[in-house]
Formats: sequence, structure tokens, C-alpha cells
Amino acid sequence: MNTERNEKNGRNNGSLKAIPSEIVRITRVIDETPSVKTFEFDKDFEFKAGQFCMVWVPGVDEIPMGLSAANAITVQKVGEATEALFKLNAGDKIGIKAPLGNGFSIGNGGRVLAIAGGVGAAPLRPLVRSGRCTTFLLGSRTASEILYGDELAQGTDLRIATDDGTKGHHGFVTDLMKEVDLLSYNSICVCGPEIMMRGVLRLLKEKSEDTNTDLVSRGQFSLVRYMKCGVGICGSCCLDPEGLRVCRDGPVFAGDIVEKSREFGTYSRDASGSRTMPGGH
Amino acid sequence: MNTERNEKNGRNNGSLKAIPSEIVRITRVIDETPSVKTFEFDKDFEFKAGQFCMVWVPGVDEIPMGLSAANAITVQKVGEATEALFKLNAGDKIGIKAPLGNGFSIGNGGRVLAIAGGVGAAPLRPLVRSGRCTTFLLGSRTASEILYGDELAQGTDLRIATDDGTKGHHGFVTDLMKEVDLLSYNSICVCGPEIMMRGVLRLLKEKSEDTNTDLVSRGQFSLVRYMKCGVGICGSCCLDPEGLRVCRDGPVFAGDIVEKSREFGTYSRDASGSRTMPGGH
Amino acid sequence: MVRIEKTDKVTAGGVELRNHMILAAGILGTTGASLNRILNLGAGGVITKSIGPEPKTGHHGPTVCVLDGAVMNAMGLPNPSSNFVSELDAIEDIGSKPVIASIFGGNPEDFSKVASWFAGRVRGFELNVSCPHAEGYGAQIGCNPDLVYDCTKAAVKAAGGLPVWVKLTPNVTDITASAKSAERAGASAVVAINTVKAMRISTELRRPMLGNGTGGLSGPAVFPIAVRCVWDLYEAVKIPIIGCGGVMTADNVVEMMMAGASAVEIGSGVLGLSGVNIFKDIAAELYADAGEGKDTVKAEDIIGCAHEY
Amino acid sequence: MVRIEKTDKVTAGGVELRNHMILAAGILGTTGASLNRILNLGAGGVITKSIGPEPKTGHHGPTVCVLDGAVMNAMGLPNPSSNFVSELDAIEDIGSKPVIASIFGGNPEDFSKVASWFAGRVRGFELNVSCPHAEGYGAQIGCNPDLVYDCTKAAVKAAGGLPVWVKLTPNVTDITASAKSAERAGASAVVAINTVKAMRISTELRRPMLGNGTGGLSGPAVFPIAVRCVWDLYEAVKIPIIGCGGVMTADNVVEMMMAGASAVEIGSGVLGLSGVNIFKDIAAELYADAGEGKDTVKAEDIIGCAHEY
Ligand SMILES: Cc1cc2nc3c(=O)[nH]c(=O)nc-3n(C[C@H](O)[C@H](O)[C@H](O)COP(=O)(O)OP(=O)(O)OC[C@H]3O[C@@H](n4cnc5c(N)ncnc54)[C@H](O)[C@@H]3O)c2cc1C
Ligand SMILES: Cc1cc2nc3c(=O)[nH]c(=O)nc-3n(C[C@H](O)[C@H](O)[C@H](O)COP(=O)(O)OP(=O)(O)OC[C@H]3O[C@@H](n4cnc5c(N)ncnc54)[C@H](O)[C@@H]3O)c2cc1C
Ligand SMILES: Cc1cc2nc3c(=O)[nH]c(=O)nc-3n(C[C@H](O)[C@H](O)[C@H](O)COP(=O)(O)O)c2cc1C
Ligand SMILES: Cc1cc2nc3c(=O)[nH]c(=O)nc-3n(C[C@H](O)[C@H](O)[C@H](O)COP(=O)(O)O)c2cc1C
Ligand code: FES
Ligand code: FES
Repeated sequence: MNTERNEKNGRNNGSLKAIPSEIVRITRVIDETPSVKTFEFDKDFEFKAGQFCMVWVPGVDEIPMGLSAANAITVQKVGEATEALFKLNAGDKIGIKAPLGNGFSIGNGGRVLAIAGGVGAAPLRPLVRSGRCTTFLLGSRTASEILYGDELAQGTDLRIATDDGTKGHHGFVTDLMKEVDLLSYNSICVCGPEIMMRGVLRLLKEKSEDTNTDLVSRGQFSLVRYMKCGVGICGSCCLDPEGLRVCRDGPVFAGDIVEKSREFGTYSRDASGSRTMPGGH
Repeated sequence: MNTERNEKNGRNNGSLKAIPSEIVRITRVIDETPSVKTFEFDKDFEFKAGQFCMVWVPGVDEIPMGLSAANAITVQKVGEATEALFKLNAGDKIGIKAPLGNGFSIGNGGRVLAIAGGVGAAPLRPLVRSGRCTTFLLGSRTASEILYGDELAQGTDLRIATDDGTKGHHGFVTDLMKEVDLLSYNSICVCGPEIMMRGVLRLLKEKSEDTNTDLVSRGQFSLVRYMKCGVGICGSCCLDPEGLRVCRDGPVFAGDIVEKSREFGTYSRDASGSRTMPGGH
Repeated sequence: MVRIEKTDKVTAGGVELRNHMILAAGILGTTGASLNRILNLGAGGVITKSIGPEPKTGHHGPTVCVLDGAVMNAMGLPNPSSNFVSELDAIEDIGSKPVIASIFGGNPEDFSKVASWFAGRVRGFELNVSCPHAEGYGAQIGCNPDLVYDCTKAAVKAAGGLPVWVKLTPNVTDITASAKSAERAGASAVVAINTVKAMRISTELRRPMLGNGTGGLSGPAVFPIAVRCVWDLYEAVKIPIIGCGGVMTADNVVEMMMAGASAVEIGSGVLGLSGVNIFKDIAAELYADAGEGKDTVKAEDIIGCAHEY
Repeated sequence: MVRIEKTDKVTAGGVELRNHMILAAGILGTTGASLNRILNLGAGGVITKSIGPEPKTGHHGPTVCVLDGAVMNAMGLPNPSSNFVSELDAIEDIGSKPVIASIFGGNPEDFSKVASWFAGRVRGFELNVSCPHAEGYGAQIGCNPDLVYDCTKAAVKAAGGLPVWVKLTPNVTDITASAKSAERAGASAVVAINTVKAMRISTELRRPMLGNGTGGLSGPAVFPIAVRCVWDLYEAVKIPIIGCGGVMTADNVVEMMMAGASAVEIGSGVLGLSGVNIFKDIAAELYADAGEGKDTVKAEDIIGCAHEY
């Protein structure tokens, strides 16, 4: 289980190390799409693609966001805290606890397939930036919602699908999976709405059965759950049935773990801990 | 001032490190003299000759004692806590905070003269054991009160004085200083009753004036003051007029510092902080 | 190091535990699956997130600050209320498992209502009358010995014979006063301590680091405070004491027990080097076979032993 | 980092200081020479060891345990009583120096007697009604707002016009109650906090680590507790607040001030990396010329500023 690996890096010696919220200054706000902005700040965090941060929006809330670069987050406006973030400009300060969680593990090299839906492209972007992404399948509602302009196309073999056909394939991102040779990838990194990720998992399963190859565990899914602490103590982000913490044991889980999760694609929990519909980017 | 050197070993970063009382088991009790015993224990502390420890005598008190070896203290019975210590046997446990204070600084090599009175030999013994003591002048009330049997004589040029003439020179240890060429020593390390140390200082001063050589600051005096904390926070051991802490800035002070002390050889303070007669071994 | 003789059975405050280390309330206790996981990872027992009469979403973030040697939180008692009951289904074979429901309320009726939801399902109750940052709940009850008495009485009645532990706040002039009230009202144990009132401010943002402003301190920083409370309670009440606050190591467990604790709870410890393996790691160090090493003792021989110094 | 504009004059609670960092009571304050040294090493002011009506030798050792990130002590208020007055002679030109006498007693008469010894010699008084480990003194007064009122009143009268600060204990349900009493009785400032009740046990010796058994916690571990107390006091009283507890860095000073402190005291900090140079080292980092760096502010602009978040 991922967690054992993460946490057995030292003998329990009674110490407890700070996880500070670094106060950073926003240096640039990039309008990616009508509902998505990228915020760059004046500090680089060491991180692995897929790791996230807790963003303290002063006076509002602290919310989880994938790191879309060492010094950036890419945010979709969906509610109170993200709206407040959208009102911030260069020069404003926010707090960042980073890096948190485990990130994608793609070993050294090998072929990497990224599959993203919407703002799910954010935590996958660093794979492209570091030149480790072979192919990127990006799904979006419509052409104007596609993130990062031409940046992705310059660093990887980018293929696009839009729900309304305004760009690329007319249809779902999962359709694009049929265009590529799934077997040729060592890692398949996925992030997006849970319904889309469920679709990806189903296709990987089918392909695995067809080819008698374990593609499911090559899949790595970045999950979203309601996070209060982000550091693994409160329990608000735990996933059924294993009780793994998305914030600390994840947010990236191998396909075989996700497959076992009875809540994946079915339900999640809200701020009070009550069951509700699944989240996802 | 000694303290600056001791304490400027790092930038103030807000941290505060533990000074634990290590619980050790007494392995051997050696009757040195009718009123002095050496207690060896099952742990070696890294230390410099002249550094001391706080000895926790369970249920009684915590008192300062020079380290007479990496794993030993040599104790004269004078009151409650030392009496309680004297009742302990091999197998019993005590607590040791060590090493504390600064110790003698004898640079690398050079000729070292040690001058001790009574149990003041304890913190000087490690100099002999490590082969760095050229000459050792040891004063004692009477032959039976001489510490460490033949051990010192085997490691250094040992010269003895007893008040009653039962061994060695009949008279004070300061008399022995006339036998040696004080100018030939790079360091002169002194520990004993304050009245004796005052005598040593006076002789060094005289010799300095006679020879126009600064022998006073070659002198290093290990002082005794009432110590409550032993770690430099409470203030009970401070020395007039500089307010230096014997436990942290000392217990070893250069002759020129001691010379400036208006309380050296004149008074000290008791447990309440009231002035009283000077202490010393 | 002092080690404890392995035994088949550990009982504390009327609850049969698997070892002396219990997961503290509000730590990874939001879902049944998580509680189940912590049990599987070696906890001696688990306590649920505190559950109250109505669902609460809790305070806005930041809700948790991890400091050097301490954790500060102001969760605001988020909980799904009665919806939590079905979470317990995820605990395999719950009837045989040391699961304790933490409950809170604003008055005796609340406590009896919430207790009744869990009465058949768990092995005991812990009353949270001590959360320092929840208006009208928690410590606002724990500071008032009469209210502690009434709420404990109500919970004991609703608990249908199950043991009721009362978790105390250290943020009072005299922690033994509420403890005595709890004892008189029929509590099976007192638990000490909940978090210590605290606050940190971001100097760069000029505002408190927690969304709620003030919060509660836990972790190693409060260990000496918790030991002191357990010590004082041991001299004041006859019912067992469960120690909680800053326990990180096997030696900390022994120390709490010597102060008077029959068992300990661990919360912030899950953020230490062992992570959620802390229960297993401590157990590996803490327990030994009888006769293995001369410092191996029976648990009952060290509970409160330091009082005889 | 936020830095404070250098000024010629810092005044807090009616006392003119040399900067915002004052040596706390009981820390290196047993002799006049030591207080003089700490002033020379850059303290903004110094407070004496607490002096009482009769000489006391204090508790048996161990009296101080230095833990990771905390200090625990049970000195037991050792002091030479009226003999201390002549210690002040060692402070060069004391008339111009920010020296504050810390005094304690068991009743109002004690406070007025002890205050009268020092009335002409010092720049102010600090009443220790908050030491957590001295029978009949300290916190046994500080827990009772009426006694705080009476003792403060008596000291103010005996102080002959000098400012009187009242140092509060955090070991109470509501620290603002005693603060309000002190304010009504004419105190010029309240100081928060004295040490937090605590205890550690040596598991190997099976007895408390302190000679006195229980003691008080200070140092970094209590900083979040102290900030919280200062914060609560700022909302409760109008007189200035002096922050104390765990201050180790320049940023800690700023944080205390943002919580509401007009100045801070430093005690355990002398055991940090800077040792007794802590005052100088903090000052070097804390103060800047007006306009030097954009985060350089006037002290008065940040005192309590976090309350407006
Ligand atoms: C590991 C992780 C990485 C993420 N990365 C990104 C990213 O790169 N870009 C991006 O735009 N979004 C990302 N999200 C989602 C983002 O956290 C939520 O959109 C955000 O918290 C909404 O906050 P709000 O106050 O604006 O919305 P609210 O008005 O509070 O609620 C809107 C919805 O957002 C979700 N939400 C609210 N608060 C939280 C929370 N604390 N934790 C999780 N979900 C919450 C809820 O499902 C809710 O229904 C990520 C989430 C997780 C868990
Ligand atoms: C740095 C240092 C090193 C020392 N090294 C040695 C040593 O190697 N061998 C040795 O025998 N003695 C040594 N002493 C002296 C020793 O600490 C005292 O003899 C001892 O504390 C007496 O304790 P007691 O309870 O037996 O005596 P008490 O009955 O308490 O008093 C007897 C006398 O001992 C002195 N004393 C008592 N308590 C203390 C204390 N806490 N600090 C300092 N003096 C105290 C007082 O002057 C008192 O008059 C050293 C002292 C210091 C400061
Ligand atoms: C994030 C967090 C949430 C907590 N939630 C609760 C809770 O719901 N109910 C409760 O009684 N105590 C709660 N506590 C207090 C802990 O149960 C425990 O009493 C405290 O943290 C001290 O123990 P520790 O130092 O081992 O963490 C919480 C503590 C933390 C850190
Ligand atoms: C060794 C020691 C002795 C103390 N003596 C006194 C005292 O005599 N009077 C007093 O009011 N406070 C005394 N205190 C408390 C400190 O003045 C201060 O309030 C407390 O230590 C918290 O501050 P800090 O964390 O900076 O040390 C003492 C503290 C220590 C550690
Ligand atoms: S968000 Fe708190 S445990 Fe994951
Ligand atoms: S003994 Fe406390 S300062 Fe030296």
C-alpha cells in the first residue's frame, strides 16, 4: 500500500516536523479560459508532478490545488474560495503548503501517457514541462476551455477532444484512447472528473483482458476528495473501503487500488463527512 | 569574554535543544579517602577536562560535580546530597547531565601545569589521564586525603604538599609553585578551595610583575558557586562584577577574568542568593 | 527502557483493548473505513470523530497547522451527525472491535440523543466536553463541573450499560473538579487531555494562521502538560485515567502510565516519522515477553507508580 | 520579514525601555551584576528575580529540565528577600536604566512591604501572582481575581507612582478575569504568561524529573499558548500587554505584537543558539531604518493589528 512506502522513511523518534504555509506573492495571473486562471508566485517549491499544495486564501479558506509548476497553480472557479482567488492580482499574498501527497511515479523514463479532463490537466502539466510525457490526451467541454494554449503541444504529442467538437475529436477524451497503442506506455497518468476517470479505468480493464496484460496497474489516477487538513491527520479525505487518505497516501493511486474502491465514481463525502456525489476536477 | 565564543556557534534560529539527564547505573564505587569516593557509571560522556555534570541524586537534590573521567565523578562528602550519594552502591541509578560548562583550554600541546587542592584534583585528573599534564602540584590536608592513589604519579610529574607534613612538602600547595619554573608552562590549570586559588593567583601576579610576562592569563581557574540549574538560565551562580555564569561561561575562567572579580576569594552566594562565604572544593 | 509484559487482554475504563494505544478522537475518524484501517494497522482501539446532534461542516480553513513539535487545529467539530452511524458498517466484525464513539452536544438531552444512536454498535463512549474552539459545545461544558455532571449522567443512562469516558479540557483552573463530577455521575474513566487553547499569527499576512482565529494545541509540545494533568487526576479520582496529549514514543506511553494512565490515546502522533504505523511501531518497542530484559514489568505495576517516589 | 522602525524611545506600560525585548523574571536575575550584564548585552529592560517578604532557598533539585523545544522548572522562588536591595548597587547608573523589580507575597501586606524596599530604586514593578509551583504564593493568588485586585491595589500604593505590571498565569479557565481585576486596581500593564503547569517523569527512575514533582513549562512549546493569551487580553483590557512565553526570534516578537503586545519578555530564549546574545541578535534582525525594506513599520502600527483581520 502506498502509504507504507511513504511513511517508513525513518524510525519513529518522537519528532514532529513543521509543514509551514509559506506566504508567497502572486507575480502573474494568466487567464487560461473563461473559468480557469493560472497563478504564478514568487517561490519555487521542490515537487513531483501530481503533488499538490494547500492554498490559503486569506480570510476565506484553505483548499487543495495541484501544482501546475514549481511556482504555479491552475484554478477553476467553482465556489467561494476559488472565486476569492480569482479576485487576487499580482502583488497579493497567499499561503502555500507544499509539496503534499505522493505524485505520479513514472520511474526513470519509459513511455508516459497523460489523460486529462478539464482542469485535470493542471497536475499533469509538469510531466510535459519536464519532457517526460510521450502522449497527452486532453478532453475539454469546448475549445475555449482548453488550458495552457500551445504550451502542451510544444512539449508532447497532444491530442484533443471536445464535447462540442469545437476543437479536435468531437467526443470524449476516452475516445482518443482508441487512437493510441495503450500497451506501448509504461505509465498512464490520469486526472479529471471522476466519471471520466472511471471511463479510462474501464477501458484499461477491457484492454487488459483483451491483451492479457496488466494495464490497470500501469494506470495512475489523481483523485479529488474533500480535504480539510491536507496533511493526513483529520480523515476527511479517506477513501472506501481501504480508508486510504487521498491527501497523504494519494492523491495519486494505482489503477488496481482505485479499482477496489467502492466509492470511486460513485460517491464522496462533503465538509461534514456526509456522503454526496463524487468530486473531481 | 568566554561566553561569546561558547554561544556564537550558530545563528539564532528559534530552536532550543534538550539537555537530558541521562540515567546511568553506578558500576563501581572507589573509596579514595575517608571523605572522598569516586563513582564510576555505565556511560561515557564526551567531554573536555574541566567540564562538569549535574548529578541527580534521586529524591535528594541535583548538584554540580566535575567529571573526573568520561564515566566518573569524585565526590567529597560535605552535606545532604553528597551524603546520600555516599550511600549508593554499584547497581544504583543516578542522573547525569553532561558535559556542561567550558573546561580548560590548553590548545594543542604546550606544557601544562596543574595545581589542585583537595578534591579539586577531580576535574584536573582527565588532563593527566590523557597525558597532557606536564607537572601536577597537589595539596592536601593530610596523606590519607590524597586522591587517586598512584595513578597521578604514573601519568605526570606529581609533587605533593600536605598541611600536616604526612606526605611530601609540609605546607601549602602554593609553596610548591616555587619549585617549578612557572614561565615554562603554557597553561596553568587550577582547582581547589578559593583561598588556595587566591594564593595561586597572587603568586602568578607577583611572578608576572617580576618577569614582565603575563602569567596571570595563562592561569585557568575552575570556580565553584552555588548552582541550581547548571545550564545557564537561573542566575544563581553569577560572579561579580561581570555577572558571568560559572555554570555556562565557566566554570573555568582565565586568570585575568578572575582577577577582576571582586567576589573571588571574598564571598559567594547561597541557595537563596544571599551573600555568604566563598565556596570551593 | 522499561517495557511492558505482553498479555492477551488489556482493559481500560471498562473497554477491552488490543493494546494500550488508542486512536484519539477526531484523528482519521471521519469514516468507518479509516477507523478499520487504523485498527488493522495495530491500534489498541479507535475513537470516532466527535459526533453531535446536527451535521456540522466545521470552520473554514486553514483548519490545521503543523508546527515544529506541535499541531494546532480548529476543525470546528465537522461531523455528519446521525449519518455517521452507517459509517460503522465499514468496520469488519465491529462487535468484536474496540470502537468507541466520541459524542458531543450542548446539553444533557443532546448527549443522550446522540449516545442512543450508537448504543448497540460500539464498545463505549467518550464524551467530548473539552473542544476549545466550538461555540456552545465542548469546553464550554467542560469548564462547568455541574454541566459535566448532568451531561455525563444523561450519557451514562443512554449508553445502555456501555462504559462512558469523559474527556477533559486542560484549559481550566482545576482539572480535577470536572473529573470528580464525571466520576460522581457514573463515568467509567476520564480522558486527559483535549487540546490546549492556542493561537499563531502569520506575521506576513497579519492574521491568525487558523481560519477560526483561535485553536487548540496538541502534539509533543503539550506532553508535559498532559502528564501533569494525568498526575493530578490520579490523586483526585478513583476511576481509571486515559492519558492523551503528545504521545509519540513507547517511552512516552510508559511515562503516561507511570503518571497514572491505564492506557493512552494518540492523535498528532500520526504525523510523526512512523505515520499511521505509529501504533505498530510503538507496540514493537513497548511490549516484551515476561522475563525478557530486566526492565520488563506488568502494566498494572507501573500505572501510577511514580506517585510513590 | 516584517521589521520595526528604529526609534529613540520605546515605552511600554509606563516604563521607558531601550528596545522591545525585556529579560523575564527569574532568568539570570539573581544578582545585580548579572542584570547589568544582560543590559549591556542589549536587553531593552531587565526584570529581577522575584523577591518576597522572607528569604527562601527554593526547591531541591533538579530545578530545571531543558527539553527539546521547552524548559520545565520548579525553582520554588529562591530569593534573598530584602538582601536583594543591595544587589542593585551593581547596576551602573541604575537611575537611567530600565530595571523592573519582580515581587511576590502571600497577601496585600507582603506586596506593599516588598514594593516599598524598591520604590526609589527601580523604574517599575512586576507582580508575580502566577508562579505555578510555590505553595501560598504565585498562582494561588493569580487564580483568584479578588486577591489579584487587593494585591495590585496594595502594590500600586506602595510603588510611589511607579508603574506596576501584573504578571498572569495561563493556568486558569479565563485569564481575562484576573487581568480585569489588575486593570481596575490600577495596574499599568499586564504580562502574559508565566509558565504552564507541567510535569515530566523519568521512566527509568520512576519519579518526576523535577525535585518538586510538578513544575512550569516555558520556551517554544508555550509560544502558541502565550500568543493566544495576549490575543484574548487585548480584547479584554485597555492597559498595555507585555507578551511573554517562548519568544526566540525577531519574528516571534512581531507575532506577539500583532497579537496585542506592546513589548515582550524573553526567558528560556537565553538557552537558544544565541545564548545571552539573544537580545542583540533579535534587535539586529528586528529593527530597520524607516523606509528600509517595504515591510518596515512603526511599532504602534502593528500592536494588535491582527485583530482587524
Ligand atoms: C488533490 C487535489 C488537487 C486539486 N487540484 C486542483 C487544481 O489543480 N485546479 C482546480 O481548479 N481544482 C483542483 N482541485 C479541486 C479544488 O480543491 C476545489 O475546486 C476547491 O476546493 C473548491 O473550493 P471553493 O471554495 O471554491 O468551492 P466550494 O464553494 O467550497 O465548493 C465547490 C465544490 O468544490 C469542492 N471542494 C470545496 N472545498 C474543497 C476542499 N477543501 N477539498 C476538496 N474539494 C473541495 C466540493 O466538492 C464542492 O462541491 C483539487 C482538489 C484536490 C483534492
Ligand atoms: C562546577 C563545580 C564542580 C564541582 N566539582 C566537585 C567535585 O568534583 N567533587 C566534589 O566533591 N565537589 C564538587 N563541587 C562541589 C559540590 O557541588 C558540593 O560539594 C555539593 O553540591 C554539596 O552538596 P550537599 O547537598 O552535599 O551539601 P549541602 O549540605 O547542600 O551544602 C554544603 C556546601 O556545599 C555547597 N553546595 C551545596 N549545594 C551546592 C550546589 N548546588 N552548587 C554548588 N555548591 C553547593 C554549599 O557551599 C554548601 O555550603 C563542585 C561544584 C561546582 C560548582
Ligand atoms: C485535527 C484534530 C482534530 C481533533 N478532533 C477532535 C474531536 O473531534 N474530538 C475530540 O474529543 N478531540 C479532538 N481532537 C483532540 C485529540 O483527540 C487529542 O485530544 C489532542 O490532539 C491531544 O492528543 P495528541 O497530542 O496525541 O494529538 C482533535 C485533534 C486534532 C489535532
Ligand atoms: C528557571 C526559571 C525561573 C523563573 N523564575 C521566575 C520568577 O522568579 N518569577 C516570575 O515571575 N517568573 C519566573 N519564571 C517565568 C518566566 O519569567 C517566564 O514567564 C516564562 O519562563 C515564560 O517565558 P519564556 O518562555 O520566555 O521562558 C521563571 C522561568 C524559568 C524558566
Ligand atoms: S484532508 Fe485531512 S486527512 Fe486528508
Ligand atoms: S546555575 Fe543557573 S545560571 Fe548557573
